[in-house]
Amino acid sequence: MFDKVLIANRGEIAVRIIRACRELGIRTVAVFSEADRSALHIRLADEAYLIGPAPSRDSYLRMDKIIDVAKKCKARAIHPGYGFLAERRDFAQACEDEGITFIGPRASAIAAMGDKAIARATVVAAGIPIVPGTEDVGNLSDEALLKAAPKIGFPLLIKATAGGGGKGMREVRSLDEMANLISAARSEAQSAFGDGNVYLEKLVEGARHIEFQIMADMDGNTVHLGERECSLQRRHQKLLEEAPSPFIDDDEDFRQRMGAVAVKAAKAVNYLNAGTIEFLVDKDKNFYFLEMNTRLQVEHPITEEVTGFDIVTEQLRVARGRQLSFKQEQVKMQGWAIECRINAEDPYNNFLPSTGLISHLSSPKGPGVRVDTGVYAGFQISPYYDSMISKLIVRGESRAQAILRMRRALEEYRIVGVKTNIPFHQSIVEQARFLAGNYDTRFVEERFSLEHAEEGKQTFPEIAAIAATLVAHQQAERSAHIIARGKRDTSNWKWVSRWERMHR
Amino acid sequence: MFDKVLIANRGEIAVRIIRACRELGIRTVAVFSEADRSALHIRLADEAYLIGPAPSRDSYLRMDKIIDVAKKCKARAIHPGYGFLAERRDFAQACEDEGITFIGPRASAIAAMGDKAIARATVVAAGIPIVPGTEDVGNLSDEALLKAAPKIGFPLLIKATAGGGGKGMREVRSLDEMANLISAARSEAQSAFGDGNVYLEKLVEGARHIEFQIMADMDGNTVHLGERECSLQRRHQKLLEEAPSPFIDDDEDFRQRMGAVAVKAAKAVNYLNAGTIEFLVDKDKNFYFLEMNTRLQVEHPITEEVTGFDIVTEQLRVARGRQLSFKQEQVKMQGWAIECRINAEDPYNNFLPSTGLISHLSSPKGPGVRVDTGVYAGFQISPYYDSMISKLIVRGESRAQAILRMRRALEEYRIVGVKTNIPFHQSIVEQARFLAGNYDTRFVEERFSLEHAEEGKQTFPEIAAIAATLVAHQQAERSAHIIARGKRDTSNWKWVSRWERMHR
Amino acid sequence: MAKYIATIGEKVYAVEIIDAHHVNVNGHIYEVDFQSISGQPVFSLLVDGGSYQAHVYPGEEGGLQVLMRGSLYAASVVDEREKRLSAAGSAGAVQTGEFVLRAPMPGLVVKVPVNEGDAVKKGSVLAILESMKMQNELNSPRDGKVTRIQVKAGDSVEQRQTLLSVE
Amino acid sequence: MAKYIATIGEKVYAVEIIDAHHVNVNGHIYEVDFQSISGQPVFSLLVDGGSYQAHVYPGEEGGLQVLMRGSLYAASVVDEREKRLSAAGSAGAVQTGEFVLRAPMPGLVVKVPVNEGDAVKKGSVLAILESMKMQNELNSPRDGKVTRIQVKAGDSVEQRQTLLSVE
Repeated sequence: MFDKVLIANRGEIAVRIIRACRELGIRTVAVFSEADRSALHIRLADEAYLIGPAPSRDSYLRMDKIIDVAKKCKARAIHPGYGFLAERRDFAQACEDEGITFIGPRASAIAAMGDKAIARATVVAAGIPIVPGTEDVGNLSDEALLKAAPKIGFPLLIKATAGGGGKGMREVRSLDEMANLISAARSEAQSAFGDGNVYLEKLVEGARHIEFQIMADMDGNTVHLGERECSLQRRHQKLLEEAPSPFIDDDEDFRQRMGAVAVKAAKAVNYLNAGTIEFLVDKDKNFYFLEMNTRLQVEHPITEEVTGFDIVTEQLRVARGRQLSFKQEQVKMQGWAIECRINAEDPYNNFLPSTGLISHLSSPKGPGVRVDTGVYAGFQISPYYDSMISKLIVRGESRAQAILRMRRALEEYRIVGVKTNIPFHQSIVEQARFLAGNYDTRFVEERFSLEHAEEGKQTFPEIAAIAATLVAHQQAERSAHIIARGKRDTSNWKWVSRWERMHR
Repeated sequence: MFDKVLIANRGEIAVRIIRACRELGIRTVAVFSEADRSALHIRLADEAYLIGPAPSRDSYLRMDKIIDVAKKCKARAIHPGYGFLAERRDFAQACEDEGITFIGPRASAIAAMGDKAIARATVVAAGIPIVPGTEDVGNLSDEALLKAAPKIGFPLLIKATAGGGGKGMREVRSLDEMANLISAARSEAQSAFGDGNVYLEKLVEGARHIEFQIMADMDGNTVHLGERECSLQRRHQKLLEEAPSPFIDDDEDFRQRMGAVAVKAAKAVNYLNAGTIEFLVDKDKNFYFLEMNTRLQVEHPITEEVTGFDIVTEQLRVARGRQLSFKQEQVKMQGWAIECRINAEDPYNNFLPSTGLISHLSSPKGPGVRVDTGVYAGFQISPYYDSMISKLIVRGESRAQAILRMRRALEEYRIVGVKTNIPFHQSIVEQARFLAGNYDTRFVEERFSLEHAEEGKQTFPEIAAIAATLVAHQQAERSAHIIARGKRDTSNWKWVSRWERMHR
Repeated sequence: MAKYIATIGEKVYAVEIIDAHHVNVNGHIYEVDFQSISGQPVFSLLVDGGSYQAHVYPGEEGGLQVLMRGSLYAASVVDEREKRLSAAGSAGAVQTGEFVLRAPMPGLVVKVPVNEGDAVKKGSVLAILESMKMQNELNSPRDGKVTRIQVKAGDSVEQRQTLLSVE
Repeated sequence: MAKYIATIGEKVYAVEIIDAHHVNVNGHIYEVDFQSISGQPVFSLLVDGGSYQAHVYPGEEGGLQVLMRGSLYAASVVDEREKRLSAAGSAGAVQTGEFVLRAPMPGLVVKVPVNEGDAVKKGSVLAILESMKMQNELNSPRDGKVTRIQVKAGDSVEQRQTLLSVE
């Protein structure tokens, strides 16, 4: 049984896994790229090794180097986190071949579910409803895709067979725009997962995205931990998730029916460890299998907060060959949890990614608030990786309390140095449709505009005018001051360096 | 019904109360002394007013000024927090006279329980066992105390009638040292509570300090939320608390018997809102009423974490005249919670208080971790107030998980600029006696030494030698550098100011 | 005693800094207390007791961005003392092509000291606009030739109204 | 190439900084990576892959305090290049009364350039001690008169062994 785990990832999820190991007395090994020497996961791990240059393909996607490190430092297990190598069957296989425990499903399950085309065939065989799309296996040529498209009908989605999280995904409204979109999707998939294969799927409009958390042990005990509502997306990127789903809410029968199907899908591939079954659900509560994410999910914490189970701890437990610590009937969702993904991007400028040094960071704290992050004051946000820098999770006795708590937590969150989407979330949690829990996967793109949202809000232009004027005044005074006193005066140093920070 | 609350306090508890109000849509008014302009409670409140100079007696203890502010800004309720005016019956009365809701018990209950001597008489009348001591009411002269002492017998405790939290408390082993200790206790009580009255109590040795959380509404519904183990103290100052108590653990019958007595004691003074009944418990599970804290307790969060109820929210609810949101039978303690009080003091130098600017602060985060604090990076710790700067609270499914989680959280906690007792806590949570839950109120003073504790630990002197040498080397290089480059070179500024910080 | 004109979107405020703790906004005097948090561009601002936290940083096209209570306010502040639009002013923005001078605030055109066809240098005064009892020189952001003057002394203009162009 | 002697409690380490990524500790070469966190006296230190976070700050009586994994290490670092004990050295501590010169590290007495009764000034060399191939001058912290010399050239001494006194 392993007592040292290598975490083949970075950022908040690497930190999350290190914490779980710490709490089990398992030693941790971090790997890092040249861009991440100062990253939090390096500081918190027991050991840390450089594996290559900043670009993922030269570091976090280098299976060979990562496995070499594991062998060198005698880490008998590897946790892949999400993204990077998490859904690469060849990586899971390579670990197995080296006698290293891959903390996740068997390579065969990744192969079956990781390749979305095979996955669809598999679950169809198990009698599970799916969204119409390309039935045949991966490796489809552009020609094959263009030929299949009209049969499926437009609008449709191009999706990465290896992928998830909206990467390598494109929406197609007509055949003539399709060729370009395919190549765009392929190259995005290639860089994200090292695999450019894509497939097609009919676009179910006005649908909700609801997923079920699965845990399975080596004895085949397979349970679900209830659902997560992930419909609040922008360009297929999840932004805010909640558990339970306000759409399912207290329809326990509906929940258990979907949960049973999710468990059935997992069992269809003899699933092991943590995974997620994603469903599309239409207004009439028809649901279709969308895909299975054969890994830990970004939004797993909201399930932890409402079920009380620690999913990562459970992953390690199961990987060590022990049984799940709970049975299906022990799983109850209590209270309500919401997660906001805090991204370094400018919500006022088309969500352009924002990079730079975080000069000041003050996280929300207090009751019912959890922050999972890999950044800190003084950390440089580089352009090489995902823009998600933090997950703000709140739990409350009710959905209403959770929303009120999220509002105060968002207002407390201060990040200086990079732009973030916090104001976007602050507007979302004020929206009537969100409060009513009445939103689908198109809500953000079709029904929400930050500008309009702000019109509704109570604003304080006069206060803003005073603040701006006082800052401008201060600047004027200071620049005068600089000229007056000159650089020799050491007493200038402190505020000058402060001033430099202010203008980063 | 009030919709704006003035918080007559500072620091983490003011922040805690502001957050609860936020989550209920209640507007908040902060008051502050000249030392606290930049304090977090000022930044988070909707309104903030200066009430006087730094010393408490000129600001946070000035009832008149605070009530003036409440009237001026039309705050129809005042939350006193803990300490300062929280247990001053005249303040509760003054609020009542002004038609301001005092968020706490009625003045009569504060009078009865706030004056420890009367309290003892009251609960004795209700048939509740107490620790032997001065039976007569407050206002005891030094002579009276010296006369009463021999009858009670030594060792005994001098305790402030108005007080709590070990302030104005002195332990007396013989009559001849008593006179000095009385005056010391009186002056400490005077400065802490504005009331120099003290009384005497027999010292029960080898005892545990276990307290029960009480909540009562205006209809007289009075329930307890289970116990907190507070035996881990140093000089009568609580340092670490846990819920449940490892001494009671799963003896549910014992818990309910003590809880019933606690409720009885509260009812004896027609109690309203949140309060805490403190008991001394000996090895044979005999328990004695010690005192009632007629206010919100510092360590209330651990009860929140195991019961799932938000005590401050409940306080506001009850103060608004509504019934408690739960009944006694709905109160269950699930899992385990531990709180470490993080104080700005030097554990390696006799716990001397440490003041200064917090130049860097990185709080523990992730699952099961809660931090309640009033400080942040850039905040100046002043010598005027309590040295507690933060409360680190963890919850786990079991005591073992909670302890492991506390260990990793303590290791994650980085505070630069002031010395803290974090290393002390790190040693405590490694102690065999602590792990066994086998400690009494004297454990820290009599059985624990930080130096010895560290001998036991795994240490890394060679790594420390490398770190120290590299820092010394860097300093040498840099000072050479400064001389070499001179002050005109602006590129020096950044690291020079950094350097200044290093030497704070 | 410093006087400024602050523009938030369409709203214009004459802000006079009376002393460290008092400002006059459009004739109304407020008691203010303004503190930087941790030496960062995050400020704690008390206005007549109201407590606000504002993150104030330079905008992409000049001016200042004020992020406060989940809303972003684009501000431009004009300094009266130096009788010019600060770099933050809207006039500073355009750098190439035809420069269209627009009124940064509603006001009265006091003088247009140039004629169509005049060659002007960067910084030359193109117009003087009186607003809230302050006269503000509007300068040319670059060298060029004046074209299409659309106002004359005595005209009152709305905010953003075109005054003239420089090619 | 800088050489130091670092003392942690009773333990003594000869630390040689070979280059930015290698140190030699008592003859064993380690690969190290040392980074300040956020420009603070908190450091991330990688030693042959082992990851440590250390908070390093000046001690009350000179020297450096290293707070790491919940333990505090009192360190004193002697710089070999400058041929003197740093203020951190144990010799620097005592300021008044009789000053007893003790060996800051185990080693060989190379020379005792003073005799009993000699008047010495602050900074005068009292003894030269060779340790781990480095010669270290031990200086007088103040003016005074040498008394009770207890060692001679060629003696090998233990750490903290008394060498001589200055009154």
